[in-house]
Amino acid sequence: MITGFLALYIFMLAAFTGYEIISRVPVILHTPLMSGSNFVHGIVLVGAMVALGHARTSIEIAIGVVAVLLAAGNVAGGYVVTERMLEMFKTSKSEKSANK
Amino acid sequence: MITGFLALYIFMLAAFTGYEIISRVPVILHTPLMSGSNFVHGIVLVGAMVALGHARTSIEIAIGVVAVLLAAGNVAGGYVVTERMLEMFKTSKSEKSANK
Amino acid sequence: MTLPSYMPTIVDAIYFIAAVLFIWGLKRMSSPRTARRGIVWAGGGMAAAIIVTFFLPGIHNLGWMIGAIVVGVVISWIVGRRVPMTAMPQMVALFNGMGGGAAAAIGAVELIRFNVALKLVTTTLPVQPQAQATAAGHLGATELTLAFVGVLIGAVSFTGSLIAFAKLQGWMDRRFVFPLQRWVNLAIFIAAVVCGALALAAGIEGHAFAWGLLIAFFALALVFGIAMTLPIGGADMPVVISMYNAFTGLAVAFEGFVLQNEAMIIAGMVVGAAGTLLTQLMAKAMNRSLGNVLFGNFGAGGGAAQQEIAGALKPIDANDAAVMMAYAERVAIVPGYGMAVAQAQHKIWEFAKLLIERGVKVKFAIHPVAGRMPGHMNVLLAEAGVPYDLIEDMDDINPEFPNIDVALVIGANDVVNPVARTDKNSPIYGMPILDVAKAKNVIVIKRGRGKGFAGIENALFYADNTRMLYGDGQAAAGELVTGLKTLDA
Amino acid sequence: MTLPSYMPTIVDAIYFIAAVLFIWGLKRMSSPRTARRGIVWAGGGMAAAIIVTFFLPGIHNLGWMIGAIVVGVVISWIVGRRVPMTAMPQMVALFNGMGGGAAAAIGAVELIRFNVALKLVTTTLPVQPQAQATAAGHLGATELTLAFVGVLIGAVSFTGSLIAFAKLQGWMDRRFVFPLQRWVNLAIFIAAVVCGALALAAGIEGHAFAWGLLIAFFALALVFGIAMTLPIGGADMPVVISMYNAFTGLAVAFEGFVLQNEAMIIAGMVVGAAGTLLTQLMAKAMNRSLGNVLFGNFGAGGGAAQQEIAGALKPIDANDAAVMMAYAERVAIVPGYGMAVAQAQHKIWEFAKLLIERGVKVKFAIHPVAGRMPGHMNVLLAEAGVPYDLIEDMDDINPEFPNIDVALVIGANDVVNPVARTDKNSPIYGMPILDVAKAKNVIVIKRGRGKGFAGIENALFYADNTRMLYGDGQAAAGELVTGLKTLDA
Ligand SMILES: NC(=O)c1ccc[n+]([C@@H]2O[C@H](COP(=O)([O-])OP(=O)(O)OC[C@H]3O[C@@H](n4cnc5c(N)ncnc54)[C@H](OP(=O)(O)O)[C@@H]3O)[C@@H](O)[C@H]2O)c1
Ligand SMILES: NC(=O)c1ccc[n+]([C@@H]2O[C@H](COP(=O)([O-])OP(=O)(O)OC[C@H]3O[C@@H](n4cnc5c(N)ncnc54)[C@H](OP(=O)(O)O)[C@@H]3O)[C@@H](O)[C@H]2O)c1
Repeated sequence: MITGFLALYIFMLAAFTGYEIISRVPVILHTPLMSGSNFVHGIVLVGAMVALGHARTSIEIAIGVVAVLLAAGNVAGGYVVTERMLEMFKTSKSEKSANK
Repeated sequence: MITGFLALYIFMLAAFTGYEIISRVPVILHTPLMSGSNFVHGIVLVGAMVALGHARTSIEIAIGVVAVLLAAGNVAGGYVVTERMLEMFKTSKSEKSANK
Repeated sequence: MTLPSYMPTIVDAIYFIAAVLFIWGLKRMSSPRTARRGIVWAGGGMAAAIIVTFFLPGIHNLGWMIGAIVVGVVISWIVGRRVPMTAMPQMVALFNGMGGGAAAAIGAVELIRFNVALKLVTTTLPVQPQAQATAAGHLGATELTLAFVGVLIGAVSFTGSLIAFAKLQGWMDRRFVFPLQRWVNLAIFIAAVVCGALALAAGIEGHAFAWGLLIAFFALALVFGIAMTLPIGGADMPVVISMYNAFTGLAVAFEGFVLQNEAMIIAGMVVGAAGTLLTQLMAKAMNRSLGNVLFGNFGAGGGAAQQEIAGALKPIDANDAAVMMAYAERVAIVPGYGMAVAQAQHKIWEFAKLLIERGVKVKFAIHPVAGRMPGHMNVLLAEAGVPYDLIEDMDDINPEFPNIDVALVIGANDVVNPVARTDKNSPIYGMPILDVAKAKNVIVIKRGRGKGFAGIENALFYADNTRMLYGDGQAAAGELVTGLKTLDA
Repeated sequence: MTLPSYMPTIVDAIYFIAAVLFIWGLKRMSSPRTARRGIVWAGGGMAAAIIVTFFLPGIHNLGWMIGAIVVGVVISWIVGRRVPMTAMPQMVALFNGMGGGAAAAIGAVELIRFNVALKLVTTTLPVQPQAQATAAGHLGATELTLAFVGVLIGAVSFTGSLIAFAKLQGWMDRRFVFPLQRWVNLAIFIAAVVCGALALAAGIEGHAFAWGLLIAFFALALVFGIAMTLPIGGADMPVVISMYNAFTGLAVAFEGFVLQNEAMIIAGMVVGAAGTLLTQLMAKAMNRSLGNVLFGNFGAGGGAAQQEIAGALKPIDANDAAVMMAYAERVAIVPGYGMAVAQAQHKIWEFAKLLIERGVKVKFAIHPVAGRMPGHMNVLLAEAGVPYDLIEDMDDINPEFPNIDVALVIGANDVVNPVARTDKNSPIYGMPILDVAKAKNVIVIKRGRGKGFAGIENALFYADNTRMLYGDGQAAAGELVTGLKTLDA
């Protein structure tokens, strides 16, 4: 059971971690990184599955299905888009060394 | 109550935080930083106080007193030493601008 | 299906590993060298976390669940694969909005269940003790508060991101502005908070929420997201999307707390913090404050108040332009959104290589917000194989322009518009620009008299030392290549 | 004393704030500009955390507690204030060892209490239910395991740090080496682990530990710390201290888990990770691997196998040396441990300023491990007021030495010893050095034929272009100043 203070500690440490990850990132990677963190919050799919999995009334099920649908879109789309962008950076690297 | 997995999460996040803090520190600050983190683990004094505070038998009290004594030394010494070292860096900075 | 009793521990362990992989992956994503691996690792963690969730005890509605996942994944995957690179920013907005909507929906389910359970408890207590135990039982004051806050920001992120998507996609050409707009928005926000707070107070006291208040709260939160985003211009959208990204992260973290799911808490919070910082960095790269982006009504049209530009557009043909550059000592190539549209980067690099062979010193000058996303030009030039050391940042190349013989502008407009320096009434006033105007000669490739993103005239095109090379970016670059080759032949 | 019921919440809140301040403070400590503020913030958090601990419910033995705190704080404070800057590394070792000892002692108290409580339960159950509730009740398998591990590494850190202290303080001049030492150490370690594991297994099964096993475990852990540190040479001590620092952090985190104290867990874990990384960085700065430091028997004397050095020491007097530098174009000043001992940094800076006034180009060349702690020279020169831009790192200045007319070495020895490049049998073989030998002329200030830390001869002193300026560092620098001034008069 995560209670108040424990949650605060976890919030604080995770926030610090996120902050540290981003500081000192070059402008060139801003968009891929935004897209990557967009993918990471796709973990909401797990929560949506739990919400739908425990839903009983039909209104709960309806909203739960919407949640799962949206979250699944977030995960899949976030991954594909990020991967496509980063792929190009990889190309650049190998081509670069080839060109030099 | 901090149970297994929660503890793991906290360990993991705290370790990541510590790692991030230290990476990219210039050699010149290695010693002050070592001393500073030495001070930070002086928080063990709080644990020593709890251990002594709940001690009942005389052997517990004896070891508890030792714990508090050592921990108090860690805190106070760590602070003083770190502060003295960092003070010199401060001097350098102001003198530096004066010299320029 | 009965599951072994150690299953929840295994699920927790996988969640833990996933959280570690997310952090690890994001960290690697912050350097181009390791980025690709990073997303693959994070993706592995995500897949594992999703799969084990099916094995949690007491999961029902499996049919619905699998159906929704398959539909969501397949559609997004196809859209994400097919969409052109130029449309990436709106794709990020779309997927981010979906995440925010999911977080809000989770919160809604939990709140509704709380309500239903309480009603059942007070009216027909002994009938459904189980529902009461699973829901009403575990939502204390902290959980309820975070559930409400999560719904609010998740919903704002949802509708806000959809508007951002529509704008970048070109479905909503105009910003939607009216007098007193800020006050209206503020009123919507306050109304949402009040409805939510009243319902929350009831919940904390142990009563069911009034359904009306709850529904009003949901609706107002959704409306606020729309209202807040409508007046913001498309040029500012990347910053806004990044902000909504942070919002979604926070909403996920808060709903994760409600569900007592550590992986959601940590992943959400990491994204929340990372997104907040990224938003600030992006705003800084565009020389704006976040407040200015949100409330500044940037790019408010305002063509009326702008200064008139004197002079005429002087065309040049591709052969003359090629000769000019062939005999120059230093050439700077300034790409913009038009190069992305025309996919001209390969031809331009071919041209640049020919120049370099002739001994011309060629540099690429990149403005941080050229194109439609930060780093857009770098991505494209990297794709074409331009080595990094030929690419110069704005700050590095600006002092060099007076020594440059020919600046070749291809599809850039706003980022080289000197009006940003001179005209206080211009919507881009204050944005740092590339000092192309100071080069000895300027050649501009564009299709016609089309305006840039900010929709304003560009004094550079009318300058004495500027020549216009009309045509589609790729075609024009091709003509330049041909021009150079005939010169050698 | 009855405390209000909300007290524990307030204590928890203060602990939380303290943890935030620690992280914040450490972060600021990683840049010289913000470092001072960082330690002050962390100190504030620490003070608050200590004070509120008195207000936890059920705290007894207040007299003992306050007494021990006062004694510990006062002694450490005075020692820490008085000690000369050159003795800083051993002070860090000492205070770190105290922290490790405290963590081990906490673990010992918990384990003993668990034992006593269990004994009470099994033999005289109804007599002391309270003791049982507070101790035996809450130590599950995870807690017990971490308690044991914490005691082990805390104890190793305790005695190991004390040995490191004694060595650096000069109380133990010789390394203590004997045949098969590694195997003996390994045996001690295994014995400690086995005793601990046996006791632990009993505890997890719900039996009391055998007192004998428990005591043997404590004793062996303490002995292992000593045995492990004895064979390590003093030159490697900073690395070892950093490692023990990480150990203490981990021990604190584990005992914090046993006590369910989040602030201890987080602070300990942060230090554990930070210390681990710092240890690696330090070892890298000395061009060693951590394994090599711990088991490499570095500086093992070995004078026998070393090559003989040909040539003679050629003295110079201070006036001649001053004249030489006055008419030089470029001078590099290379300080070492001797400058720290002599506190000569102020005089040297005075001399350097006089040279600069005459138009000589002066640089300070700093080796990363000159002195007795990383960054030692930077600290001293900063204290004297030398501006940063005159100070050059080894990597930057090494290629410049052939262009330097006079290299003035003051109290440096090992860090300029060319033997590190040439003699495979030398204990410092492989350490990167300052290329002083390549300068056109070298002047070395030292008191006599004293050896450096590694205890070996230095071929540089016998080189044709080297002159020895004998004397205490401060006195010699003073004579150089006088020499320059008479030149001008
Ligand atoms: N990077 C970001 O993060 C970001 C995000 C959103 C918005 N923005 C904004 O976008 C703008 C970027 O400036 P920019 O200079 O790169 O672009 P721009 O100002 O939008 O100008 C693009 C120019 O390219 C020309 N063009 C379009 N298609 C072409 C083609 N196929 N071939 C040749 N030329 C073509 C257009 O003129 P014709 O129609 O006459 O050809 C237009 O003038 C800034 O205002 C920035 O604030 C940036
Ligand atoms: N920086 C670190 O982290 C660290 C930590 C521990 C060990 N170490 C080791 O310490 C060594 C550092 O090298 P180093 O070149 O700085 O110092 P060093 O090799 O220890 O040599 C110091 C020299 O200074 C002279 N000296 C001593 N007192 C003096 C005084 N009052 N006036 C003038 N000269 C005096 C001594 O010769 P006389 O007796 O003839 O005067 C001695 O040769 C390296 O081996 C390094 O690995 C470094």
